[in-house]
Amino acid sequence: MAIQTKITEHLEQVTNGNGEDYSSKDFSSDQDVRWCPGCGDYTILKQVQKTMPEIGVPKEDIVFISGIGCAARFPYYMDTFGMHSIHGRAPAISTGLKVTRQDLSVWIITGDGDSLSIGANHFVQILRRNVDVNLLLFNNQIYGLTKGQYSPTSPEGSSTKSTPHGSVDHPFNPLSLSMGADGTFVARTMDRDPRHMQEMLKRSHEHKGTSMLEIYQNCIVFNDGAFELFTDRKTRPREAIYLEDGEPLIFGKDDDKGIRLDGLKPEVVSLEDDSYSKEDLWIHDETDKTKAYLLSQFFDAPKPGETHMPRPFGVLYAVDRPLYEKGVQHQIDQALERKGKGDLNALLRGNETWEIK
Amino acid sequence: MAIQTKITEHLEQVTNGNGEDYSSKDFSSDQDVRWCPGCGDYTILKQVQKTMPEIGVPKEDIVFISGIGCAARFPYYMDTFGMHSIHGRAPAISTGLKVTRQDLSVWIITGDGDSLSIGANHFVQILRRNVDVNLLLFNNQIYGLTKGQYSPTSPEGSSTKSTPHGSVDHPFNPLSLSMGADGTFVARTMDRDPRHMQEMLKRSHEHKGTSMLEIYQNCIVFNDGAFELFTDRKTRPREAIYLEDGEPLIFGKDDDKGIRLDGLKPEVVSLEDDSYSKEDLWIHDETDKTKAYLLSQFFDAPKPGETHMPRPFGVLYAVDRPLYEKGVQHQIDQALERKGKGDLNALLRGNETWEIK
Amino acid sequence: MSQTSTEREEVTIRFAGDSGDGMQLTGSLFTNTTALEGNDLRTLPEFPAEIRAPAGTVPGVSSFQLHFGSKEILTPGDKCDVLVVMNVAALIANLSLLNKGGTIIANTSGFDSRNLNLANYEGDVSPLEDDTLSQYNVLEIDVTKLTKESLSESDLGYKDKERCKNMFVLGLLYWMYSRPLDSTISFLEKKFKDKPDIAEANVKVLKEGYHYGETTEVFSSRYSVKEASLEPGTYRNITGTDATVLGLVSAAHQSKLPLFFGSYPITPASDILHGLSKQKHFGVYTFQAEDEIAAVSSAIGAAFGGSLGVTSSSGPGIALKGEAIGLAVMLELPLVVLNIQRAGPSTGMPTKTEQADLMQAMYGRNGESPAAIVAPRSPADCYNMVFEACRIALEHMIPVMFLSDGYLANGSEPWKFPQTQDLKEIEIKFEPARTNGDGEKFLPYVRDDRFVRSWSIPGTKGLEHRVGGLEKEDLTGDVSYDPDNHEKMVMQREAKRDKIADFIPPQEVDNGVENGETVVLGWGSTYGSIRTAVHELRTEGMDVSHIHLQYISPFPRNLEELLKGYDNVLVPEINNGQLVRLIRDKFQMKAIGINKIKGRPFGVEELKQEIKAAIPSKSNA
Amino acid sequence: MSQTSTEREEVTIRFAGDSGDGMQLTGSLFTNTTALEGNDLRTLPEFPAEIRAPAGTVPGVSSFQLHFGSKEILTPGDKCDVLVVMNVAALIANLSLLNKGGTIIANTSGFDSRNLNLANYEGDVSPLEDDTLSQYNVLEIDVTKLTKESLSESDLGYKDKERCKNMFVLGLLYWMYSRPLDSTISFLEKKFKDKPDIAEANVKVLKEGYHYGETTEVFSSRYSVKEASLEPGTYRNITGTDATVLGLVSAAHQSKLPLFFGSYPITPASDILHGLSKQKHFGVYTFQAEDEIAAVSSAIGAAFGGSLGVTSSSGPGIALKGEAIGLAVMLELPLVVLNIQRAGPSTGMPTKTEQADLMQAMYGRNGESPAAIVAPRSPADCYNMVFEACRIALEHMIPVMFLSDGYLANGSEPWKFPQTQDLKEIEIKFEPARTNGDGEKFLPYVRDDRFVRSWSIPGTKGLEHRVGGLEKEDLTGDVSYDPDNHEKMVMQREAKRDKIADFIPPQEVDNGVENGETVVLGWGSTYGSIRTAVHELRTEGMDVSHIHLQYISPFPRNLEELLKGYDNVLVPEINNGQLVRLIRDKFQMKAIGINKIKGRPFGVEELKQEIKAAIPSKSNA
Ligand SMILES: Cc1ncc(C[n+]2csc(CCOP(=O)(O)OP(=O)(O)O)c2C)c(N)n1
Ligand SMILES: Cc1ncc(C[n+]2csc(CCOP(=O)(O)OP(=O)(O)O)c2C)c(N)n1
Ligand code: SF4
Ligand code: SF4
Ligand SMILES: [Mg+2]
Ligand SMILES: [Mg+2]
Repeated sequence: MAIQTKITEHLEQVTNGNGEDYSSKDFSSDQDVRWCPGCGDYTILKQVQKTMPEIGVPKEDIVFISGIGCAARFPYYMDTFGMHSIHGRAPAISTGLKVTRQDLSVWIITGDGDSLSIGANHFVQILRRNVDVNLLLFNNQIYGLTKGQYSPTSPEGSSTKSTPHGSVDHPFNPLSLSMGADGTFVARTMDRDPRHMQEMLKRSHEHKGTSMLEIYQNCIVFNDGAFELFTDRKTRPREAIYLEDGEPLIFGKDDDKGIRLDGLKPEVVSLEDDSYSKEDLWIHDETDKTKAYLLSQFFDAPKPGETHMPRPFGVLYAVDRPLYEKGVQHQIDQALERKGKGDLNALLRGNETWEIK
Repeated sequence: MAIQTKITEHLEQVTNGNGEDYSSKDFSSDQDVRWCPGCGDYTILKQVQKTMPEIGVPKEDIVFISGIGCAARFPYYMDTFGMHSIHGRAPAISTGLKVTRQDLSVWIITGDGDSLSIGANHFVQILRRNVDVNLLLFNNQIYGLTKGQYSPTSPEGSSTKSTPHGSVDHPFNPLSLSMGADGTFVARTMDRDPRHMQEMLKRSHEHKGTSMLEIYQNCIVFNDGAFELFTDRKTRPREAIYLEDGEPLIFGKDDDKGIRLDGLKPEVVSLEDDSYSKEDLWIHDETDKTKAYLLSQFFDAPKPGETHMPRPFGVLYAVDRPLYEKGVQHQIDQALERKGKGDLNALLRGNETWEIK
Repeated sequence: MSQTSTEREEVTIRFAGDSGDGMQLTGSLFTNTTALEGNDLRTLPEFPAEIRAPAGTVPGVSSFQLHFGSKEILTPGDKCDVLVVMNVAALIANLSLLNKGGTIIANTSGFDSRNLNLANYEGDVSPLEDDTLSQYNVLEIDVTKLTKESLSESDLGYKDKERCKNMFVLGLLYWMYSRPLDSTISFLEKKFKDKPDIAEANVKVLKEGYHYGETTEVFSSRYSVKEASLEPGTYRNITGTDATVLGLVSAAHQSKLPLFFGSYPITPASDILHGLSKQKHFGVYTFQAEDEIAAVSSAIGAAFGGSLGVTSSSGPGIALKGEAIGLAVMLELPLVVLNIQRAGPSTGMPTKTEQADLMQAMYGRNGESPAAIVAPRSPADCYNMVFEACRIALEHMIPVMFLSDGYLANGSEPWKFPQTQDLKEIEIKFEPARTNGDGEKFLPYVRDDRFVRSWSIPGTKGLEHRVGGLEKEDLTGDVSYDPDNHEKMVMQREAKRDKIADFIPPQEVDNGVENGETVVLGWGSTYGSIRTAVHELRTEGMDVSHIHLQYISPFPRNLEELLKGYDNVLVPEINNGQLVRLIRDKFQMKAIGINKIKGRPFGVEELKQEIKAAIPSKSNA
Repeated sequence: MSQTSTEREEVTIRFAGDSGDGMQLTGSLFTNTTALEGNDLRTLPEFPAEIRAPAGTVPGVSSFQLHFGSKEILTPGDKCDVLVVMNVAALIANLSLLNKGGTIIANTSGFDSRNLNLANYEGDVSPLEDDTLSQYNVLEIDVTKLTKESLSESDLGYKDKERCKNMFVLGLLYWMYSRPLDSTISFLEKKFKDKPDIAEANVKVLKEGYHYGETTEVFSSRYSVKEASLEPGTYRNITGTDATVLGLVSAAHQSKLPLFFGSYPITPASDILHGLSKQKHFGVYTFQAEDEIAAVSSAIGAAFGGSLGVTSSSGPGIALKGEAIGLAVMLELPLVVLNIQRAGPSTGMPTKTEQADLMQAMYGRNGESPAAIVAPRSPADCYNMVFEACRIALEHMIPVMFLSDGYLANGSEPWKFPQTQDLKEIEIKFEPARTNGDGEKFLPYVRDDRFVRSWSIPGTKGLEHRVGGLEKEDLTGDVSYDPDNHEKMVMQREAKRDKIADFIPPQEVDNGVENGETVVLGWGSTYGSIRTAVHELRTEGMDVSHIHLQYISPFPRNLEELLKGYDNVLVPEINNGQLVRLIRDKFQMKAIGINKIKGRPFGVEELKQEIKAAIPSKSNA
């Protein structure tokens, strides 16, 4: 910040750590973790605590901001700065914080209800503005904290406390919605794959802009096994595909399957017979918006005739676009250059004054 | 509704018109229209009043529900039922109305601020739920009623009352957002093309599901000429392309240009030299989601090297998907079949009772 | 050998254990049996704040309190006479709620070192081994072991067997309080009809527990509690939540309107949504909206279409509805808003009860925005008052706030339920169609003698009109910026709200005299505590009466006159003083607040003290 | 020939014409000149509700009223002495605001048949031709024609010439009231420096108008208004909106904090966002959020980071902020909420003024949720009170509501502006870093003697901590469901709010005596009308005094004592009675409301009548 304020003074005085020699323990707070035994949130907490020491940010410069929900209790367990705010508003709160404190590493923790139901407006707005924060969307396809109502990501027909005969709403596809909102970083991982999650967390941190990382999280109490197809060792090879930038789309156990593009239509091909080789496959390109959208569409139940597509994990889309807060800052700096630091006396005086004697 | 209520009784008594012999005059109310002289809203009002007689719905069965804004004053000028509600909430109000009154033809009138700023949550939710209403989004890329602040559709750098140095937010692409929210009908028209607008209004009415029709509307006072490239006779042929289902993508004056797909990449080709003919062109298919998304992306300023794409007008996407209100009704009907009409005395009595003598 | 049998007028039992120990079920089974025995009763469950806190820990403790007797019972009881604890955490969490000299039934296997650690219990030996519990009468029973033994024959798995242990405790208590087993047995058989072995096991253990009481020496005596002298009739047990659901369905039935319920889940209101979503065969539409604003907006949309539009939430969600409720005030459409209050401010303590949203209900909107307010006074009264909320909304075309709270929603009591023939009619009439003949303009804002405008729904020929949030012109409903019209409309909207007072029952003195020294004025869920406290104070010879409000906006016409009949007006509330402010403002009288803000109802004893303490200071004023 | 020159103590002029006629500019130019002449003054513009209603129609009329004099001027004047009407619509819309016998200056070319139709004027001849205006002194001038003639030489286009006609009127009035032209001329030359021909034309027409007065016989006399005896010093003219902008920038300057302003546009608050967005070189961050909820939330986020977080809106938008304001109450972070009130309920009458959001500010949140409330009493006072709002929020770590309204925001008055050396310091201190040495846990909810917790911002080593909307444990700030802790925290949050009373000035009697028969108690924008009315009543010999509140929550410590010094307490408000309720409740005294709900300020005359009417009824009570 070009202007000296109490904040800049304060930050000059405090000599912050260099954020190197941390262990994951340094990031666990003194609060007992209060999720249900076996909840997917535990492993996410663990991976985040493992990743923090590696991003090289002093922990006093890290802020976790959450809305409301089981997921949203997350900040209490991180020994950083944190705010457990109100339902759905974390992106708006984070925008105010990040715009004024660009020195901070801001992480949003939110659930599928928190950010795709009550908070969906703030969710799409922060994506289009591209504020440099990391948004971790814990998607368990259910409202956990309120004891099991369906959420905007619950599949049609979900029978839950509020839908005893099955839900009738068509669910959101969170990644397609993020693409539609012009997000600059759109990725997916799962609670049951710690290594991949850590990698995705690092990528989210590294990306300059709003990093939308969807995490498939198992709610063992109200929606157990929602993602089993992807998390279960047996079915995962068939149902999940891991994306690597610049690499062909290959999956299946012992990589026996690939995906190629027939015009606009993706199709699964076998790499066992010789009809297709790696060269024929779709090469993943994180910067290709159309491909990213197509990948986000590996989601709907396949229509008759269509081959069934595996669910993509990894970074679907990552591009740079000017940061909202930098744009704001730039205008302030410009104004300072053009007009010089504001002269309050002149402002108070205005253009036209007169004397009373 | 399978159950007899005061509403069903009431509707049986009233013998409604067949909605045939109307003239557009029958749809203009006794209120003086109060938009600025030359506002694009006038012509939209005119086209809607012209179209209503043709949709064959008795006017007492038509309801216009709006939020707040210049656009939102629209219902006052229609001699149908109407509600000028509160800012951004028209989709939610309409959902409650349509679910309980499936006999009505419900039209939502909203502005770019009303539905993409404060109302963006309800906007994406109604699209995913697919309630059978017609949403007319008057996009003038500005807040008109509040005298000229930028909106979520204003291009970056827009200098407005609230952004004297230019806006820094990246705007929404309303059609891509609608695709991302899994809308079932996504279309665009403009105030300056009455015939096309009338056609789009009819298509919106015919579509079963949430019909999202974006209308480019000129705000002569605060954002004059925002869409001139598309509305101006001279530039329109070059900058606008009209979509016809099953037809090749052709534009340009005397149809000299076409668009073909090179893999996933659309490119503009000339039809004058013989290198390309109509046969080589992209054939529009309203039911192809990927193509619809691609068309919605004919929007961003072209990156260097890319050929400049014309802005599409017409129906980009139209598919059938179960209606939210029908799903709700179906569950009620099912319950009635399974359990028979609810017996209140039994409900009051419950499972376990005892006598006190 | 024989045990004496002592008679008791009232007993309070508290079942406490781990969330997994089935204490809620145990409690409600004992409740049903006790109800069938003809006792009066009140129950209150207490759930942990977490969904499923780690087993064995203090935050993981779940409990259920039952207060029953042969006299009138109006509260779950301040403290309990018998405390059942399935593990040490349950003891730690609940000991303070046991009367001195009370009985503790402890499952010893829940006090092993593992459990001591989980509960991180300070002492180095189990509280059963040192003198921690010296002032209590402790019965140590290894329920887990006895349960397993009694099932040694069964081929159920370990877990399934273990799960039966709550039945042992239940059987034991049935013996202690001389209750029959049959209703519980038939319940178990119904519940597990597809798993006969499980049913059998549960029944066996239940009986085992009963016999254990009979055959062992551990109990000096058993107790009996006579029938209460309840009004003759047929009864059921009901919670506030269920009563609310039934009241809404009944109101829809009596007005012959479709019920549209638009809501967004929030503790402790969500269960109403759950309950209504099971009533689809009554033509009930439930809509889980994307947020509270959409929820109330959808209800307004439904009301515009002619349905009974209802929305529900708790404090924070109600705050979000304020703007839309204001729209309903302006549109003059019927709207029912249920606020199941919880401890605030902000997110506060979602699982704890409070009455602190009254001022929000009264004033939580911009501009002069009058709405009606009603409040139930007991779990069963939720039925009556939500019905009244609907009646007022529909007959007076106005938003009505229904102020219940977590304590009422989760509590239960015996209910002499009505049948359809006992229910009021709700008079609604849609404006009839107009034949195009008479060209004169339809006037949607013409009022009747109650200042109520017509309900003119879409689909009615000739009534095409537009409404909205801008100020309306009198009669025409057109937009108007006319200064005099605005003042007139503000006054008419208020007059319409105030006129409701002619269509509600006059205020009665619940207990006591019409003109006396002191009156205790309450509203909502404090009824049971106040009534009991005042009753006891009166028997102690004190000149104190009790008036309890169910209609808060508008007040009953005779309230001012009534209150002016006393020297002291005391207003106990589970907040920092809200009704008391309305009373002072409206009647310009000195009223004294008695306030408790602990997320808990008033205890009868503490309330008696507070009332005594408050009076002299007033009299010598 | 000579004209007499009469002296006047005060004059009210109303400029009225089509939105396109430039009446706002004309009015403000006359205002500046008049200010420079040393008169005291008040102005009030009135805009049409529509952005740009059709030309010539009544809804399209825009007007500007100026009240100036040699005595103290505190209102824009009930009615005007001179009414300028550029067309018939302007006459229809404003005639009722002209004093009987007043002067009308009518632009005859605005009264042709075309204009009569546009304005759909009933009469079949122009009101200038029949006796509609018989009680007034009408000057008919074909301003349009005279303007064009005077520009016959100029090669400007028709439209440009036509646009100069307001300068003719201005010149004429300058002559009538003996004002110099120079400041207007230099303004025009600055404004059109790139279009010298336009500048020239405007100046020419201005002078033409002045000479027209001098040379024609139409005016029986001209007037002079002497300097007012304003406090010596340097003055500027300022609107409430500009004063608010300056106050916020000043508070940021005096606290040495970045100002973060998160807002969503709404009439009449938007102009504050516009004004601040031009102050980027003061390090001001403006954020146009997607809605009011995001606006207030972003301000909370900024406050968490150590900035001065401010949000603004009007009634409906404030209703949406309630939940988030409750969060700020729980977080105990500084937050300033500006409510530029407008007529409600719901969307109401956005362009009309009202004071009906006081109760919402006080109670519009769930739970016990105390916030501070301040209210400016004049356009220039917006500067002082918004500064105070920031000071209180920052020094007491609490949300503060600033209740202005459309009347103050758009009105203007002369302002003896301060300079930085005159400004209070705002004392804030961020909690310092902790060296890892002392391992003991940082306690974010420890309070100082004002019950204020520390401001512990991210980036400070050793202060890592978590806050949130769940109830906080005393000292630690951890989540707590403990019953006693909850009551304690509720009380502490309230005590903190009440303690502010020690840090605001004691209440003074604005005019009158300390112990008397009657006091008129006002708040906010009614100051000017009340002060003038009370002043006049006192000169008429009535024992009435005036107390005006700028601090409403908490009240100044001495307010109760002050009020008890009078037999009658009258409370005039532009609402249906809100402050009066707070007074009755808090002080348990009989206070009488005087209410006007017409979207308009009190007129001095009507207020005098109301005060007189109210008193006896009270005395014989
Ligand atoms: C304004 C408001 N509305 C509703 C609630 C109740 N509520 C708390 S969390 C939640 C949804 C939780 O679902 P999700 O965001 O998916 O988080 P999860 O519990 O599944 O992790 C709801 C409805 C609230 N606390 N505040
Ligand atoms: C709750 C609320 N917030 C803000 C406003 C002020 N407001 C009215 S319309 C509007 C935006 C209008 O823009 P748009 O929706 O694009 O409609 P347009 O006027 O351009 O047709 C705003 C901010 C309001 N009336 N209510
Ligand atoms: S309810 Fe589900 S999401 Fe919440 S803590 Fe338990 S398991 Fe996890
Ligand atoms: S402000 Fe713009 S959008 Fe509004 S009425 Fe005028 S021209 Fe139309
Ligand atoms: Mg979830
Ligand atoms: Mg717009």
